Amino acid sequence: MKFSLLVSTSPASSQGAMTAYQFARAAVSQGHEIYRVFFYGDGVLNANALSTVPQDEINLPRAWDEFLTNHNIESVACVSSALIRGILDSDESARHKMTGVSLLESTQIAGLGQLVDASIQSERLISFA
Amino acid sequence: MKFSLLVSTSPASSQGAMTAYQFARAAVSQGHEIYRVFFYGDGVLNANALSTVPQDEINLPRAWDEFLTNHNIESVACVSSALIRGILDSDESARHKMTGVSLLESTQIAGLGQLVDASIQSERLISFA
Amino acid sequence: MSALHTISVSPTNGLINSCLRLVCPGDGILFIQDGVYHCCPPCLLDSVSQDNALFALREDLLARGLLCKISERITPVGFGRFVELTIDYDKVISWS
Amino acid sequence: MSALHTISVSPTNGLINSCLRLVCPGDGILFIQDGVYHCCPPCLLDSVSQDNALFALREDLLARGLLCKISERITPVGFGRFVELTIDYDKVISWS
Amino acid sequence: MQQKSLTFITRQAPYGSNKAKLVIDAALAAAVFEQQVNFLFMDDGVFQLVQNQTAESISSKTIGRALETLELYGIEQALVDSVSLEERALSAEDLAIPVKILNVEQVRQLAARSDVVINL
Amino acid sequence: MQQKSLTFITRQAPYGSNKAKLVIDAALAAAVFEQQVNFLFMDDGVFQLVQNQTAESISSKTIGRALETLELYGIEQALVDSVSLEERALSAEDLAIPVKILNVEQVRQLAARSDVVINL
Repeated sequence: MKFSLLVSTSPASSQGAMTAYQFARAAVSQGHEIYRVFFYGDGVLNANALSTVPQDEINLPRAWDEFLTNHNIESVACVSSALIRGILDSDESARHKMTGVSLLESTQIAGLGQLVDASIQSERLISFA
Repeated sequence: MKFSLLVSTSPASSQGAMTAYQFARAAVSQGHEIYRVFFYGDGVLNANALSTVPQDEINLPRAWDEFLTNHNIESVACVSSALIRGILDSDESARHKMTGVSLLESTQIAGLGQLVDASIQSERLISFA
Repeated sequence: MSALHTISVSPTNGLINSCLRLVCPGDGILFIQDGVYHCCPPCLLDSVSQDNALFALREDLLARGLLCKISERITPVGFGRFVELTIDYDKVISWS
Repeated sequence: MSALHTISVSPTNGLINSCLRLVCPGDGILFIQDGVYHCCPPCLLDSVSQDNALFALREDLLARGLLCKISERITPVGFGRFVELTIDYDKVISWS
Repeated sequence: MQQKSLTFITRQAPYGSNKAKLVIDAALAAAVFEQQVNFLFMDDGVFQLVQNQTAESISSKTIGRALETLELYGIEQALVDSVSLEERALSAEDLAIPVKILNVEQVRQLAARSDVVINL
Repeated sequence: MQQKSLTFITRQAPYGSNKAKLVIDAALAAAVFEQQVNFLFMDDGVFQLVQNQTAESISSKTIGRALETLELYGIEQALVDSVSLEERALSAEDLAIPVKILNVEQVRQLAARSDVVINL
């Protein structure tokens, strides 16, 4: 089965992001395909490269990064959600003359068309809000 | 009257941060003192230097930065809230080997003792959640 | 000591029932943000004692198209009066 | 087409009433996150037709100390079965 | 491009959170990509439709303008859950844009026949 | 240092959001700085007190451990709103730590006599 995930909650503030991550792992371990993970609204903070947590806690952005890379899963952070939350790749950082790059390497910045495409191309779109 | 403000919502996701900013301006324009603005939880995103918004919208972190600087008001981002949300000053960024500095210059990173101190030293603590 | 209670979420949350358990005679209630939806029908605010003054932030009423629809018990206030209210009462308790 | 509805907030929000307006015969409901508080007394779930299967995420029940307290109508499921449920039904509608 | 029926449910009041804006933006994107889009106002989402809003007072954008673009982008009808309106003592005359009010059975059918339902 | 009476109200369930953790952390800080701290569980906050929680299943930390530290830091009593317990069919025997249950009038008096009330 071909899944896409819509993740719209912050890993620091609500459980939805962790549930999405646990769901994604379970789907992949059953041999299903994840076509795309779309981070929207506060969900773009899941792709925040600058996040650090105490040693005895899970760094969810790092966990996503490793998972998405290892399984070659495409992930997208909505551009307007990302910019207002300071989630920038090197291009955006340079364009806005900013002091940092804050997007994880496994994730690209793109528009809402990627969410629509995911809805169409996938057999199931699962939303975690 | 001596006020302190506790701000615990993200400027991108809820109105509470804007209400806090409008309240702070009104208090100062009446000649009151603001002893400290304490950013907590998602509120630390009010001190996010990397945030950008469309030209016809208000960049609330920039507005805070200008307001706090112009009126010489102390503001503090809670350290644990800031680190998990990737809000780093240059010290923290270097310590964690990160690719960016994301804290506005008007705000310092410190512990919850600064909230307790604000509660004690101020005549009114106003919370915007 | 008296308190000003601010309510910033809509009636759908049922939060006002919790707030009212802490409201003392003489306390005030100020509706802000989505809390201003408490100020119109079908919300009656009958369960709030006449002893408690009720305010709503004018900016939030305007934004939501409610300024002409609010109950007579509600006094609209701007940010300046908001600041004054936080001084008139001994402390502020926020509900969100 | 059938749907699996996921509910992720506590009964205090009253969200389930809105969800139930969209639930069709044969749909399933899965309680996750704070939604699992729907699975214990005093929530009765009497308003949910016997025609709708009810599930709750075991991990969330365990976390909250509810696994031994849930109503007999609820089937606890792990993440593996969560994935299968999203396939068993034609689509997933999330409520939060 | 393949076409699916996508139903967007908007359930939050307009300015207290950014959720209302997120749902509109996603629905507009779906319309741009020529999907069959339904847009349903439910619960506090019906507050988005109230007349005479002027969000400049809170340094925000009045949501009505975004809602008016729904039609421009080919989303023919704004659909409203009748129960949510009644619970808030609102009727069609109180609303800023023309809408189609759906009774409980119509709302249920809308959900049942949609390929994808996005409810943020 | 000056001393004030600070009352913290915790009204959210433990793991769905991080609000419960924010309130505990702030209360502990106040206790460390030797303020007179009251800690009141209300609404869904009483769910934090339920026995036998094991949040490792959702990669989180069981909140009971943090609550137990309240006493260590000199916050003598966990206070619980009786109405919130009754609404959720919970009683003192269901709870993981000893608490003092306050009736409506006691809750009202607690708020009235506090210098500062922090309710996140």
